[in-house]
Amino acid sequence: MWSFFHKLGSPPWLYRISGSILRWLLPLTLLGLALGMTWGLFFTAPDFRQGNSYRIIYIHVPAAVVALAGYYVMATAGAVSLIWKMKMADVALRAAAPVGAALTFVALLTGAIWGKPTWGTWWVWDARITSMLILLFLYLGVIALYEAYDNKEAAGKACAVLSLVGTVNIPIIYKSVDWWYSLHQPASIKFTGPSSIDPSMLYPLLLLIISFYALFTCCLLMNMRVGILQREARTKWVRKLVGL
Amino acid sequence: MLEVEGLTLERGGRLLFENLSFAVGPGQLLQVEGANGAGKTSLLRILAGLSRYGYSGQVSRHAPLLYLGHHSAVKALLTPRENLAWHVSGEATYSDNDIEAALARVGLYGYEDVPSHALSAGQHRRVNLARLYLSAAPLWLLDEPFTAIDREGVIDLESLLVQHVERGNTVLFTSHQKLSVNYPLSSLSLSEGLRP
Amino acid sequence: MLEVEGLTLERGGRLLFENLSFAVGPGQLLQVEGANGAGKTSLLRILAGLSRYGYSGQVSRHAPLLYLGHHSAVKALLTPRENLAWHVSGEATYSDNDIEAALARVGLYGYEDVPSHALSAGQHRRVNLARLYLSAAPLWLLDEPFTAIDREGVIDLESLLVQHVERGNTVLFTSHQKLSVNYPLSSLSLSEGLRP
Amino acid sequence: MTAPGMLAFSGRLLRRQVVLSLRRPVEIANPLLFFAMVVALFPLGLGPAPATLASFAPGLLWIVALLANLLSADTLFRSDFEDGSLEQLLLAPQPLYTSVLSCVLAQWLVSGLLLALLSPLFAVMLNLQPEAIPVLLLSLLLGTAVLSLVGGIGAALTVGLKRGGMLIALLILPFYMPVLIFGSAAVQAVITGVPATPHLAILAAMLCFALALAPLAMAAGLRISIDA
Amino acid sequence: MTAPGMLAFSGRLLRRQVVLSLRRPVEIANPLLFFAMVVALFPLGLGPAPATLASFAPGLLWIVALLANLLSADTLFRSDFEDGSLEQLLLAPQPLYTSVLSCVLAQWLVSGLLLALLSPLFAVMLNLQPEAIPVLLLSLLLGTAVLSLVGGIGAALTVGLKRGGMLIALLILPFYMPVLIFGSAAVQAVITGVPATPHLAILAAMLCFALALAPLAMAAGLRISIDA
Amino acid sequence: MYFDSFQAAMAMDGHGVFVWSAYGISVLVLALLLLRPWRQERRVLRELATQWKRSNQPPRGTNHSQANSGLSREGSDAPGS
Ligand code: HEM
Ligand SMILES: Nc1ncnc2c1ncn2[C@@H]1O[C@H](COP(=O)(O)OP(=O)(O)OP(=O)(O)O)[C@@H](O)[C@H]1O
Ligand SMILES: Nc1ncnc2c1ncn2[C@@H]1O[C@H](COP(=O)(O)OP(=O)(O)OP(=O)(O)O)[C@@H](O)[C@H]1O
Ligand SMILES: [Mg+2]
Ligand SMILES: [Mg+2]
Repeated sequence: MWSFFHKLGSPPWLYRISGSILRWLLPLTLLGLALGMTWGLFFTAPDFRQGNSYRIIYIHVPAAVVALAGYYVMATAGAVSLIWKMKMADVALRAAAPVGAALTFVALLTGAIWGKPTWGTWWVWDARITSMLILLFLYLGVIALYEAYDNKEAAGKACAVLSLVGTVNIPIIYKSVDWWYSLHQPASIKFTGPSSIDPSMLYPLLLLIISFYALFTCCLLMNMRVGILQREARTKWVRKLVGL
Repeated sequence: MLEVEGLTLERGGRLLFENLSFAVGPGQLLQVEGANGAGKTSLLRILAGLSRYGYSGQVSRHAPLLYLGHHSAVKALLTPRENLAWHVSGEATYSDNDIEAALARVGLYGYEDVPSHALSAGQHRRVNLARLYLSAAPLWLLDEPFTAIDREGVIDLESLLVQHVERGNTVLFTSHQKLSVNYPLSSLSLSEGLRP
Repeated sequence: MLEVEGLTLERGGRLLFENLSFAVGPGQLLQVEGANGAGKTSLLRILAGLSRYGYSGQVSRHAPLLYLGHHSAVKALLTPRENLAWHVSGEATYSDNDIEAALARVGLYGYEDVPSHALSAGQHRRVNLARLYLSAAPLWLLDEPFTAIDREGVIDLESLLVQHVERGNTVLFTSHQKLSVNYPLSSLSLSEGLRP
Repeated sequence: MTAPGMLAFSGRLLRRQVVLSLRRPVEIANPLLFFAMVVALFPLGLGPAPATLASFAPGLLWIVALLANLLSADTLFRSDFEDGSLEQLLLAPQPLYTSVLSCVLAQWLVSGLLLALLSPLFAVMLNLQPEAIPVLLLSLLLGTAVLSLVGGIGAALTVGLKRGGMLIALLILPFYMPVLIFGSAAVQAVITGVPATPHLAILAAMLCFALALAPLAMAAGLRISIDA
Repeated sequence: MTAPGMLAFSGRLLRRQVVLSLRRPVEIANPLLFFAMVVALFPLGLGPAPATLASFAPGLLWIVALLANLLSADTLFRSDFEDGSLEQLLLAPQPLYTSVLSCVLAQWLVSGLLLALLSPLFAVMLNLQPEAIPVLLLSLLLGTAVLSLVGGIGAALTVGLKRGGMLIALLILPFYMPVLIFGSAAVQAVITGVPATPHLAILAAMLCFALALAPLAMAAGLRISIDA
Repeated sequence: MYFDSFQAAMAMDGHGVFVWSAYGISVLVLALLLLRPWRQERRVLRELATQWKRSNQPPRGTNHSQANSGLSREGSDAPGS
């Protein structure tokens, strides 16, 4: 266990292993995505209440689920970076932020597009929606903070602090917004519960959720490889890698 | 008092120093020299423990220190007296008498209660230098302490530094001026390594 | 070039100088001396026309001037090149070649496009000093131009000042350092009056 | 080498100021963010009912524009004063009138203009009537320019003071009031179906007046306060 | 001569910070003026119908308090950073936890506390029900303290940045939202006749939480951003 | 296959605009997400290779003469490059 942990901190090892993981994971991911989307778009029956617009669920829910999970990945990397001072954790944190932000954006966007035909409006101030918006701000904050620092090593630590503080906040935001909304006016629109989903609709959804997780991993690893190269640009192993 | 091992620093794509190792002990007066941009300030900030990222190497420090940087840490809205009495370095609590004596030593007698923004450039820096007369820290790290100080002021300050090291303390300072002191002066030149 | 008659200034309840009269003409290199707080900066600001209230006496100036004050007028967010190209003194419009040459003269070759906040203290001041290599103004008023500049830099700057006065211009500067130039240096000591 | 002419110098100054603002996005983004945030916070604080939000819109948008301007007024000459650039500007051979005018113009370009251009977005978010939007835009364009010029006078008079930051708000607020009143009245007029032209004409007249006189006051103020 | 203890040092720091604020009244008066202005301008911009004003009062007062706090958050460590005092504070032998806590406390005393104490005045101006005023006061007292603590984290993380001023708003706004929601909900509860205690209790819990954790984050942030 | 024709799949009973735009934009974003690091990695590797070939020695100076920066002229590693 500890030796694995130790290896994780080693840039050349991480660079090599990520390369071999990506070689099989990336094609699988793309395949899963293509398969799942085609299945969802063309081979399922429409929802009896929402008609064909419900097909957006196959993007919306995986994106939302992985975007939320991504924040915890990022915050964990932040904690590791602060506690064990592991430099590769900074790289992971920095690599996770844009992926999480993009997935959050996709969840928001598909949600808004879905809202128009089903609710008749692009936007409502619902608990889940508002907290998703705030999640986007949190991701953007981490990215902007990293970019604003000149000293990238310090930047990693600053982002670690910020993402840890954000972890505390996410449940608070969710609860508070939930309560706020129900206080001011009763929720007139409810999400359809997952239990109401027919199994034939559920399988492609599950496939896509898994594919989105895999996609997140792929992007994370690819971003990390860039980060490792930038950080280790002057070392011997990179020099050898470039062919000098 | 202070040991440095294998310190390497790169800033803005330039290697400032590589594998720098030295140690300073009690009674040593060390002048860090180097052209503008050689990395003197960067080095002092690392030694003080202010910079903690972006360099490699070991720094070990075994004594409380006093650091004076390029910025004077003098609040323009406070008077010299208040600046010393409420100083944020937390080193000690000085009595009002000590403060007055220290201000008088740096030539600010009569200016104790003038707001610091109404002081001349040199007087402003002198408020900060007054801390040296109050400090008991065994290790002083001074970044260009002679800036904007007039000739007599420089002489006073030189003798203060000598007095401090003669008591078995250590002073490490940067300056572009040549000191004229009656004391063995080591020097660390940032483009050539340590000269005894 | 510049005549001063019966200048009297009081600041913060202290008489800094009284009935000061002097004139500087072409080819004169004048060092204003005095302890910290003697009133050198105040005098230079009056001569430059920046202070216009609170003193009595006559100042007459017959030539365009270049004034460098304690503050370096270098914008931290602009690069050295931009700082010179867009300088607010409105003296002239410099070509990019001139700017590069001037920056190289002050040792900032390679730093033309680094944001100024990433420069060391001395490099920051050097950006401002580069203006001296670009300026054609016959009268220079320089307030402590040697601050934070290293030894070679001081020598360069000294020879630049001499070169300027040798061309029939006038330089009036303050400094606490003794200059070592091959040129007759007048000095105005603010506690003792003008010495030839 | 001769000194550049008045216009060339003003152009250079304008460019410098704009670049400086762009390098420090805070100064641009803050008023905008502020604007956006107020608009976003209102549903959170007041409840997300569209109808009440709409009735708020004209006054709210104008008040926020005014506050955003007030908050950035002090920064006009502050950093130039602190790093010595202002001294150099005062010593420049070019007339100070045009120099300060380009400083104000630069500030307006990255604050007032941007704010006005973005206001339709916020107006939509607050459910303002679509017919009122062009008038809102126009009134903000004219009005923020007046606000910037007036704010510049306050900034010039207080820039040299070590402890006078609050002063500027007190000095310029009385001059801001008429602008606010005519500005929000113009938008309100469209909503109630009255022509908005008279209000807009008054705003335009104010702008001409301010353009002619404010730079004079600013120049005088700077020369005095450099010596404070 | 020995270094003063943690508490003595914090007390001294608190005193210094408060005196500094008092010497520069801008920092105190600006948020207050801002508060006063928004409250005074709203009737101007919206037309003074008492009933509608009253219904908006809780949310409005809370939004303004939040904005006032947001605008002053950046100044917490800024001037100390610029003149080198912050370096000295970081080198002090006393724990940074208590030092930053007293900095925040000083800021809260001259902003949040003052704002809360003055809020009844503004509440009356907006026709808020008299019964709701004590709750407003209490919720502002608790809430602004949380806001100051959270704002301090943002200030600590961004103080060393040359071009990141806007950032602080982006960083801390997500953390401000829950406070706004519970704060205005507490006041609203009184108006609708529901007990406000749960909301206040949650605010108090948030405060305890922030008091325990925010100084840690601030201390870490300062140590990091001093060499940005 | 649920739909009878291509037209039906495009229209989706009137919801086609929403569904297709949602899928389209999402796929675009995901593609960018994957392409960006891929291209970045290649660029970084290329830059490192050319940079080192040009200087013909490791970019880190091994002698101290390179470290006196400040006043000396260093053509090779100007910060802009
Ligand atoms: C901008 C608007 C929207 C946002 C930000 C949003 C966000 C979210 C989030 C965060 C989840 C949670 C995933 C989880 O908790 O595991 C979710 C799930 C879901 N959303 Fe949305 N949503 C939006 C609009 C919509 C609309 C318009 C619909 C359909 C009418 C919808 C239907 C669903 C469904 C069915 C689920 C999965 C079931 C569940 O976990 O409750 N969403 N959405
Ligand atoms: N803004 C001010 N208000 C009141 N008095 C001032 C102000 N600035 C300076 N003084 C006082 O005027 C005197 C002269 O200041 P000045 O800055 O001219 O001195 P200087 O000779 O330039 O000193 P230095 O060598 O330290 O730069 C000092 O005694 C100072 O206390
Ligand atoms: N914030 C920064 N970001 C990037 N590079 C910096 C930064 N500050 C300084 N540098 C660079 O680091 C080098 C060393 O700077 P430092 O301030 O240590 O020099 P110094 O020896 O103290 O010079 P001086 O004699 O001018 O004070 C310089 O080349 C400078 O350009
Ligand atoms: Mg230095
Ligand atoms: Mg002076």
